[in-house]
Amino acid sequence: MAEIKQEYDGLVLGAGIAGMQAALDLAGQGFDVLLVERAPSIGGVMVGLNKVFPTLDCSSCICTPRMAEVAHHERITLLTYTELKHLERTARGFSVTLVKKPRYVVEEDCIGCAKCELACNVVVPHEFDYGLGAHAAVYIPHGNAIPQVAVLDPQYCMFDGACARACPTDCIDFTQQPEEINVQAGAVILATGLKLVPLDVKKEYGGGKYVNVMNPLAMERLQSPNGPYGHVMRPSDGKIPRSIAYVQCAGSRDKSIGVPYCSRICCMYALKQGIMIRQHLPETEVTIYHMDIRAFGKGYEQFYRRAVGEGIRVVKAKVARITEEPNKDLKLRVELIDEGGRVAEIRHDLVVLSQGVIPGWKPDGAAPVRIDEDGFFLIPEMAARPANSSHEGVFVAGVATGPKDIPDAIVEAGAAAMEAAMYLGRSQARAGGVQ
Amino acid sequence: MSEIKRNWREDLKIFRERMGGVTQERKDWQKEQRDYSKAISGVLEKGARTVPEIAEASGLPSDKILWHLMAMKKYGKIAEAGRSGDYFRYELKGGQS
Amino acid sequence: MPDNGRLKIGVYWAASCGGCDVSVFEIGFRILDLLQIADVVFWPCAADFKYADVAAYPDAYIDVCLFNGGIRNTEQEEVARLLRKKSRTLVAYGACAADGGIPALANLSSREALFQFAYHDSPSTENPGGVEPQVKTDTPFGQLEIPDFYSAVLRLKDVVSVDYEIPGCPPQADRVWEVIQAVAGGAVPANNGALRVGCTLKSVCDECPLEKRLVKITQFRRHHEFRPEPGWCLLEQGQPCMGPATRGGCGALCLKAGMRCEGCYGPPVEVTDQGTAITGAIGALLDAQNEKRAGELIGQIPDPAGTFYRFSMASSHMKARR
Amino acid sequence: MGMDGVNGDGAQGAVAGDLRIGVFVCHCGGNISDIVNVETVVRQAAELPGVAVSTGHMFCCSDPGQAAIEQQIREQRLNRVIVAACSPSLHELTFRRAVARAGLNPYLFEHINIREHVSWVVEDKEQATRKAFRLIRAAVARAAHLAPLTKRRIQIHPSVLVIGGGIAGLTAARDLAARGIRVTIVESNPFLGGRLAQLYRIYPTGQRAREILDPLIRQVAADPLITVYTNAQLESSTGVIGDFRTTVRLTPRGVTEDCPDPQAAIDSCPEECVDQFNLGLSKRMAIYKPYDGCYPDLPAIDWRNCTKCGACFQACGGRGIQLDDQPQFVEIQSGAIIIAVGLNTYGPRHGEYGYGQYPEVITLAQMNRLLDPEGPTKGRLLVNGRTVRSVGFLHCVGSLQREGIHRPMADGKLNMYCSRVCCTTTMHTAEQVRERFPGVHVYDFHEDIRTYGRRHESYYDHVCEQGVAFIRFDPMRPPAVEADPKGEAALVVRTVDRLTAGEEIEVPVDLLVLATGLVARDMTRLIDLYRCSVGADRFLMEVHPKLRPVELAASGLFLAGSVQGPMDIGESTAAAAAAAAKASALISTGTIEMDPFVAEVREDRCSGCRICLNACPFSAITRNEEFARAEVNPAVCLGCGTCVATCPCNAIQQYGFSDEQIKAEVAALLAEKPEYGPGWQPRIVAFLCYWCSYTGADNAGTARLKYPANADIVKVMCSGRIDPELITSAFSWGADGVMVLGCHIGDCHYTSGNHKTMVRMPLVRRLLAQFGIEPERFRHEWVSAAEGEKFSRLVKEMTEQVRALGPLNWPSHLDAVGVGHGHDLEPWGEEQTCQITAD
Repeated sequence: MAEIKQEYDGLVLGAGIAGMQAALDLAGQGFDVLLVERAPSIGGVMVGLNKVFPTLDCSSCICTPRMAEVAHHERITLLTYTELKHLERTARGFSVTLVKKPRYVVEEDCIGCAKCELACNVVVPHEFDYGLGAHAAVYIPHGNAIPQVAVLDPQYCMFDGACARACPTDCIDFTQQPEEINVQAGAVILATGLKLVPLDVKKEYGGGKYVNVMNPLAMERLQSPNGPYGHVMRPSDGKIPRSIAYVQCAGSRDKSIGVPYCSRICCMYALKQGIMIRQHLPETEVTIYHMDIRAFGKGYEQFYRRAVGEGIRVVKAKVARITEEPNKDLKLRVELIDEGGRVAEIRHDLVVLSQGVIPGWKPDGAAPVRIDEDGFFLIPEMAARPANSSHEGVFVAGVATGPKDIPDAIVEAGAAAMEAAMYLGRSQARAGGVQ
Repeated sequence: MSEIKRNWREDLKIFRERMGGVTQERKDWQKEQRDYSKAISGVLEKGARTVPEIAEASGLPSDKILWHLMAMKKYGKIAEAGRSGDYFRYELKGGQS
Repeated sequence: MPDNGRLKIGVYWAASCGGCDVSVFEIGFRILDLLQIADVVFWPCAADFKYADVAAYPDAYIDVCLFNGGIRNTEQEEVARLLRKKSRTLVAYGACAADGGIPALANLSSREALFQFAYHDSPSTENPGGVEPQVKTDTPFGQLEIPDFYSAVLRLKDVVSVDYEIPGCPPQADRVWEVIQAVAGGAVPANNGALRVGCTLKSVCDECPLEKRLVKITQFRRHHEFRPEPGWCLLEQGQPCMGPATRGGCGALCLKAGMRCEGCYGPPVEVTDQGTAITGAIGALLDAQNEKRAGELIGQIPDPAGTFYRFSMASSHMKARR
Repeated sequence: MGMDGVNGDGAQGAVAGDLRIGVFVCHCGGNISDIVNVETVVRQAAELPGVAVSTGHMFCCSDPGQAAIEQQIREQRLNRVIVAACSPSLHELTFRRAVARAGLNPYLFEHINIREHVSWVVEDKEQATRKAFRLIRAAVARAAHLAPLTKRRIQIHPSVLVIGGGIAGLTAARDLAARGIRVTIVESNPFLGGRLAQLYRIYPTGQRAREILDPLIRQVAADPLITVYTNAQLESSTGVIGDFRTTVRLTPRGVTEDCPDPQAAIDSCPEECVDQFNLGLSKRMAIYKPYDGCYPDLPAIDWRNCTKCGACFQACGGRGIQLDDQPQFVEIQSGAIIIAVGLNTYGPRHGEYGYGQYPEVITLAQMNRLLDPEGPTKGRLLVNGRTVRSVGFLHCVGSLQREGIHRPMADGKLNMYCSRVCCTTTMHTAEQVRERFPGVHVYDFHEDIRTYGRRHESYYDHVCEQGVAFIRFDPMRPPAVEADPKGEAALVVRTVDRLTAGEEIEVPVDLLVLATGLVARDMTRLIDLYRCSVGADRFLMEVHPKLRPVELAASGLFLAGSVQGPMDIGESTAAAAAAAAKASALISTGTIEMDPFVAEVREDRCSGCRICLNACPFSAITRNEEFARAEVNPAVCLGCGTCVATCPCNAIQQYGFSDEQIKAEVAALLAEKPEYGPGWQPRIVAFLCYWCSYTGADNAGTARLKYPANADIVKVMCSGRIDPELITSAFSWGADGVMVLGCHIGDCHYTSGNHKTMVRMPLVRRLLAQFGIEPERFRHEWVSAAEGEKFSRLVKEMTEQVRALGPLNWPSHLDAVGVGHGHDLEPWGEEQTCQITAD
């Protein structure tokens, strides 16, 4: 862990692609930035993706250089495994209270060798792989993690000391406690990212009980070359799926569960995952049941047509219900809209629910920003100042202001950094500082 | 790099107390892990098998077999050994099969 | 042999076509000026000298020996060694001596394959006994010995040290005259570095008048397959022109006549391997956005090694087929 | 712009005096030393030529470890340092800094990876130790050719040129000025505001467009740091990042501030012409203001329609009207340029869905003008003077075009893309129609409804609730429009409704609004001036859609707003602010520092063949026509080295990755005489690009994927740097196999460096085949940063393949051919044997 100063120009909360970009764009303008991430590694959702649409570049190939840039930037201080406790305006900017969670590993001493991980006798579901893979109770978050530093999960620890015995640098520290860190920041950027609509609200799709109904980010991990299985297989029994269904708008455009909006990225990732599946498993059928295909971005429509050309079946339909067969296959009751609403029952090996996107973090009083009725941060001037929150000096970027794809998140992060820079310039000018 | 020598054995005792010791939950989890890895190793000693084959031979649910198998694969105890239809086969590493 | 103070000149013809010998005459009437100051002491093609005559000369007797052709057999190597000993300055004259030249294209076939074709398979061969030449053959008149055939064509500098090299197939007359003048004027001492003379430090492109339009190659075509647009770079038009990867000095003669450069002056000064040099360049020139297209375009070059190493096989990294 | 030389004091060669190399081998607390016998390696390294110090350390990266290195540099007067430890991505910078602290040029340091690439992946300890030593030996050989380098520093002129005075350009300018940066806006029209001025209400806030635009323009106009040129067209441009010089042609406005009564001038004009601002729905004079409150608030003369009759001149008493002014030219110097020229709307062709044929067919943009209370109908829904009782909206006109259905555009291409904003605009407009004219029926003909953005879906929901009828047509059978034969309505739209199982329906409408798409402006000028590239959709192409969405390939050029593709207002302002952030970062640092690994042309060797111009992904190479040779602009070069591999004369070299260095490295890897026999180990040289494949190999290491020790990695920045000559060199020096691994096509850190690899390697393969080298000995693959598994598999396969083939042993082949190791015989002067003797 780097030396934490008392004061920073900017605090960026969330080190996913938007937060990293905002930090870089702010630091690039000469401001000192504290970048805070609650997970043990930076990189957010993006570093766990396989490929990105519509270019099909490798996600980690383009994300990891950016992570390294953040880590090596002389004006950016990185604080991982840390959460925001409280944030409030003072005369001098913002007074910030952070809580650094115990890693039980001394960050600056750990050399990332994973000897502790290999020595540990307990395996635990890996959050990075959405539970499909495992890690030891003490582990390096993942191969591309930054920092490459181990973290111990005390929930599963058997207290046999195997890790401490194996550690060549004596960096396992069982005495660590949550640590409160107080800093001052001139401006704040919230880039707190996304979560998916929990499966249990979609009772008609099994409510999370069916093992072969999976979330799209988990599918992303399955497709990744460094994923939990190394192949696309279904979690119930390791079968290579021969027919995969994507159910779109599963938790989006659905007023009944409080997510009336479009989640914006699901059409494209379903098409992308479909293309990747068909490339690796040409005999596997991919069917996307959708309401509208929203291929609106640059090169997206072309990508959509390519996907159809590669044999992905795109069916305008409503999926009323999913039921699980004894062999864990899934039966979909489908209303085929383009066939005049004919109802059919269709069997698939594996179903991916294009679960809606919801905010990854809610301030709940920790930060003085207002939330809009859709749950995302309220933006008073959405057209003119899309990165300004309801609170002066607090800026927002990425999916925290609504679902969006990577380019839009990066662009908005730049905008948030620019707004923060202007704000800092003004407040420094007011304070008589040199700017 | 700091040069403090830690007395981790002492620290571990205190840590263990603070975390509530080896609870039943922890024990159960370790038992499950041990049972599964034993069952999987037992079946694979006879040769490479698919997940449903291991599940059938061991009488354990195939989704959990898969999970523990993948954990064992990650830490180098199991290797993939080709395919059989729509399933991959797995074998013990180190020539035990 | 009295030293009359005149320049002693030798010319020899090894594994080559003889064009280089002729090219010496291309200096035209200037040859008369040359004979004013020089004596020819060895030139089997032009005057009757025996090897024994040369062997009888004192060492370093020949001031300048122009050696053309590569080394394909034992005789040529022996003569090379002899001439090295008897010459103050030994010049590898022409593409074959310098880089192997056309004969070294045979390096893409093994000695066995060459014999198989030449003595058995070629349509014009009538050899019912299946006889192949032997180094030593017993005849009623005694044992007959012919030179042994090497498994590859070597450059002159692969067997003896060389002072200078004049590349070209053949070297360009003006360049030859410049070298002769320099030698006659005493400006060219023995160099021992196989230094290339009679050429420029740049490539043929430097002398080529054809226009570059910075367009990518969309198709490779051979000369007989289309009519190139005059005045426009032939490489850009899809002919595998070797100009970019060929030492300049010829004045881009072929290109001025509408023919692609075949690379006879050998690799440019900083380059050892002419074929990989042009491969690197072609990599940047093809209009291919995907691997399939790249493969198709590359497939249109019929004989890459023969095209890219037409004159410099013996100088290439690989030198000969395995 | 000024730039410091790449080399401190022009020192290109070696450090004066003898080589004194320090080799430091890290144990990494057992991570390395448990597998690699560090003592052996240290002892062997000590005997290599030039090595003055060879030592091991438990943790080289620790403070004491670094201190030990610094101490040795000082005490032993080391002039090259090699650290063999973990991946350079983790600690190369750490050690470079340590070397610099000890007073040595930080680029006289070489980092080698014996953890991720050796100890974590090789099981056999002896093999691992040998491999570690090979890598160190190669680094020592390479180190001899290292030269002191300094980072490039480029000075940045502290101002920005913004091209385009619409919402994006204005936003970017305002933001930059707020950061104290001087900005010049160049707008080609006589008035600021761009397309936003023509919009009425905008989603998702429902605000009047001018509520956003007017205050922004006022702010920009009042800012002393911002200079605005209207009626200004780009003329020419020179320079690069840090110092662009753009010449702008200022078309005379015809009216100056001195004009006593501009309105009288307008009123006096006899020349009526089509009002472009109202999209042809009304007329205006040849001297005009587009709307009240425009900026500048001064009329302009439309020269295409002005007859110079002098009426306005007389109306103003001859003051302030200049009918014969000549264009002026100004040169604008700037450190960066933001391009924000926006886009156009698709103009339907005559007869397309009845457009131009029936006055009742209009575009969505025209509809917006009609709804504006200040518009041509003062906000009334009138067409041809008739009140409208029903309105149809037809989506995707000029977007989502399909082959065989739609006619291509002038350039022969179809507009395949989605125009992104039209669905929500249509919903928003339909909502306004339903609210303001409750008696009017609204029909919506669509293929898909793409209300993707925040709050967009609620417009869709609202109009559904408001009773708008939705009809889903089949894109392969688009609707047909004709005059209503029954005369009940103005028009009838015939289509098939997929929502009602393909029923054929006829919908009578009084007004049909075509939701026309958005198209790129003519970019020819920008392409000429700034070498921008455009995509198949004709919009400007960012350098990387994910990583660098607001930057162009050439450094210092940024994109703001819809010049890049369709965007709504909020997206445009966000993109503008993001571009401003990039420009601000550039300007505020004053100088930028870049890695010194740039390419440089040797003038005396360059033949000016221009092939390298094709190779550079960043247009960093230009040809100096006077001297007929190429020049690399070090300010633009990003150091991929693709040109180096391209130059057929080897006249280009790259600092840090010269042919000399790489060849020394390869030769040293192969220097050991192989042991043939049962224990024979194939020797494989693997050339890897740093960004993807090298990281992929690291990834294999962190995942502890075991593979044979036979592939020795040679790192280059981009696979485009891998000169085919390196491959033949490796074979001729004894490699049994060669691997070339780069980023997948599309992933290249340098945009297209690997495209060159993609062409070269198959050609190399063909050459090798002709020399009798089995295809299994040469492998070219794409390996991404995440594909550690693939990397290890490839090495395994390659090793097995080559082992099965047996040794290649080209040096012995050359001996057999009779040319030894391909070099000359003994130097001249020594005894030469000769069989021919004098009689």
